[in-house]
Amino acid sequence: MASLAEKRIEIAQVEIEEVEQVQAEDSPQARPEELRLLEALLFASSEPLDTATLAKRMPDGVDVKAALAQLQAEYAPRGVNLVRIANKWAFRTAGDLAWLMTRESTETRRLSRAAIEVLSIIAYHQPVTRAEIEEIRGVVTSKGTLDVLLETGWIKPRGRRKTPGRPLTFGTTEAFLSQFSLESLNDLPGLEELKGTGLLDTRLPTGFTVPTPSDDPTLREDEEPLDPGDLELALAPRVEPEGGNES
Amino acid sequence: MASLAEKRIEIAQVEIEEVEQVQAEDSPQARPEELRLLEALLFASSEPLDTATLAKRMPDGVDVKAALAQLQAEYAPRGVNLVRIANKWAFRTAGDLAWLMTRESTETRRLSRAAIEVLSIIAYHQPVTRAEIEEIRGVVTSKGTLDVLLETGWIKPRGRRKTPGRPLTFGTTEAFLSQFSLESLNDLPGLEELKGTGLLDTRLPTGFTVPTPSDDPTLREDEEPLDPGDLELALAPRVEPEGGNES
Amino acid sequence: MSAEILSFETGRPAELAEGEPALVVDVEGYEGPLDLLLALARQQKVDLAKISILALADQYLQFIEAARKIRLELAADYLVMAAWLAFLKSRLLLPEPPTAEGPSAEEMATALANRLRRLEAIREAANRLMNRPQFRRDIFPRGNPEVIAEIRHPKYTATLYDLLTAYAVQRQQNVLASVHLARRTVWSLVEARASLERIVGMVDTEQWSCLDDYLLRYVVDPTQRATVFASSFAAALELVREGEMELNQKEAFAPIYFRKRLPQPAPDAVSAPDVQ
Repeated sequence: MASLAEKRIEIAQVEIEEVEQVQAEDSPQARPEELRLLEALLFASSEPLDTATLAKRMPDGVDVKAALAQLQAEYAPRGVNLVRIANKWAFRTAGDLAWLMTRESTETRRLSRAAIEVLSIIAYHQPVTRAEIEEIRGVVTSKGTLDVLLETGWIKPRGRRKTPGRPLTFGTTEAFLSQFSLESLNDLPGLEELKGTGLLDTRLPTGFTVPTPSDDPTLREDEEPLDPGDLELALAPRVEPEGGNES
Repeated sequence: MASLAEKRIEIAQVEIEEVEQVQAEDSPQARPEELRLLEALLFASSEPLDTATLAKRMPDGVDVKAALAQLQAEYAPRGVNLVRIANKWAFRTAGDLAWLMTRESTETRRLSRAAIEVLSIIAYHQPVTRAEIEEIRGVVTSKGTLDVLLETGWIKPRGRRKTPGRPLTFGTTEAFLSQFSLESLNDLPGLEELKGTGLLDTRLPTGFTVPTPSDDPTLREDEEPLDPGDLELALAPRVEPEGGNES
Repeated sequence: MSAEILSFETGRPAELAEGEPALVVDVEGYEGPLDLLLALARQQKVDLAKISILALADQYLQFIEAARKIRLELAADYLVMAAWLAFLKSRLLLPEPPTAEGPSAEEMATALANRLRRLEAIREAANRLMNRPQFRRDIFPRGNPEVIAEIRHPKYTATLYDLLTAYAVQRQQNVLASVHLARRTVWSLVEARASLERIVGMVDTEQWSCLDDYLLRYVVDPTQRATVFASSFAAALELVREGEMELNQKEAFAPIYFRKRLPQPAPDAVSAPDVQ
């Protein structure tokens, strides 16, 4: 053991400039060597170690349990704690530092074609129900598409239509306006403007209209307020099975 | 921060019976929080982290370097030390506890004597060409020896010497420093003596200048960059046939 | 890494050692001639800087001589070194020529001594390097690293242009949806007549042929059958009227037979063969 201690001092001198550390080690109030051993073993182990395994590696006569308790107490206020997991021991970062151990990142994603189509219908036709959206698009809207749109925060359920089944009505949010740099929904181009920009064919049949969109939160005559819990509902999976012609 | 402290106390109470620790924490001489944060980050990582990375995760206004120095001093007498490797920081088990850790050890590669010599020549003489290595050893270096060393990741081709034939120059990597617990090449053992004797320079007469090995990736005056594909080349079989007196 | 085995692949000549008491010829451990020289130099037990190169050269040559005596295959390196040392030895023993070109014998000897010192120094350094605590051999990283978890927040993008295009396309799609009648492919009379003329030209003049058979052979697409039959029939009537061909049908809905009208007007219509 003497030679080991010597070696340790050597290394300590090489690696650390703080000479007082070496002195501290030799001082009477030095930590028991077994704490160093336990520390090293637990740190390097890829899995929690039980007391028996640890004891096998300790010099004879070491009270492993007492040493572990002391180590645990020592590390309790630190950023790393010694924790017991199913009667085994392991170092873990302190629970309150979970925030430190996570990194948040944003990733930019393009909306799918289906999502942008649904969004545009909601924007122009709001308040609009899912069935109405499907009527316009001619295809079933997948739950995922609405979920993504709800996740963007650009649309929200705003009420329920006073029709059988009381379907949810959807509308756009302020975040929608901000995303598309619109001062208000009135800034969405109307029929003539859409024709002017060439987006709509000029040979459209008479009677073809583009609604004047409004995100006035006041419920319409045929709408009634959301029920409590409707927001979660809007994100819940749809009950009916969805066919292959989703989009 | 109050809630964090509370939470921490909660955890401490759940996990540790020693209540005095919690008190110690609330005592005026409590450790600065940044030590806990650094501890947690460094402890959790098996890879060395550089100061910049650590600083990014710290609250504003924290002197990361000072905190690291304090942490290093704190851990110096422990079984786990905070070491600096190529300007990065990592917790490692204490070097003197190697005897304890042997069972943790996965089969370490045993390098041949030739490989060890070649590695040392590269470490102390870098950037160095194969011909220069052979000049020192007085024997042809087998391709296998270099391959083994390249495979360890401890050496790498770093450029080409601006001499006829444009031979590759070799140098050591960060993994080399990490492997031998060197903070930088200046910590190479015996470097000062070697410099003193003037034996480090292969190209100049003894005592002329005293070059210093450098793993600074900046190419020297007599080096030029690697060609694309040189890395594969370094590992490709040597073209000329090699005799029996390889080593 | 057995490549270090220099040239004594025949094995250690241990059994020969008895005959060579002064020198144990065991080259297996040497890393080339310089290494051998260094080992010999160490036997002089003096500072390499003060070593007698002359004595060293003698020892080396002696070694090589011994090795050759027992007919060990020495690698070329060793022989080259031996030749060089023999040359150096003679230079050292002879007085320096007055106008010597190149390095003097003394300089050559010093250079050799320096090479040996350098090799010894790097060996010592290697030794110290390898004795340092090594990663994953003596010191260990965190065995169970905790990764910094990444929480990804998707941020969706779309432009107003995307939005308006999507809207316009959909509205238009549904409003402008008009009935598209599948265009029927019709066999025109002209086409039918041209084909019939070709068919009539092909068949034997005397022979009645079944019109249906020919048409079915030419018209592969069953959807075109009706139009082909109708047009062909009309064209056939036309050809009959013009006296180009004759038609024959036993009864309503029976197969129609045709043949080329002979140039001379036939007084009696030849009765149709009783086919099948």
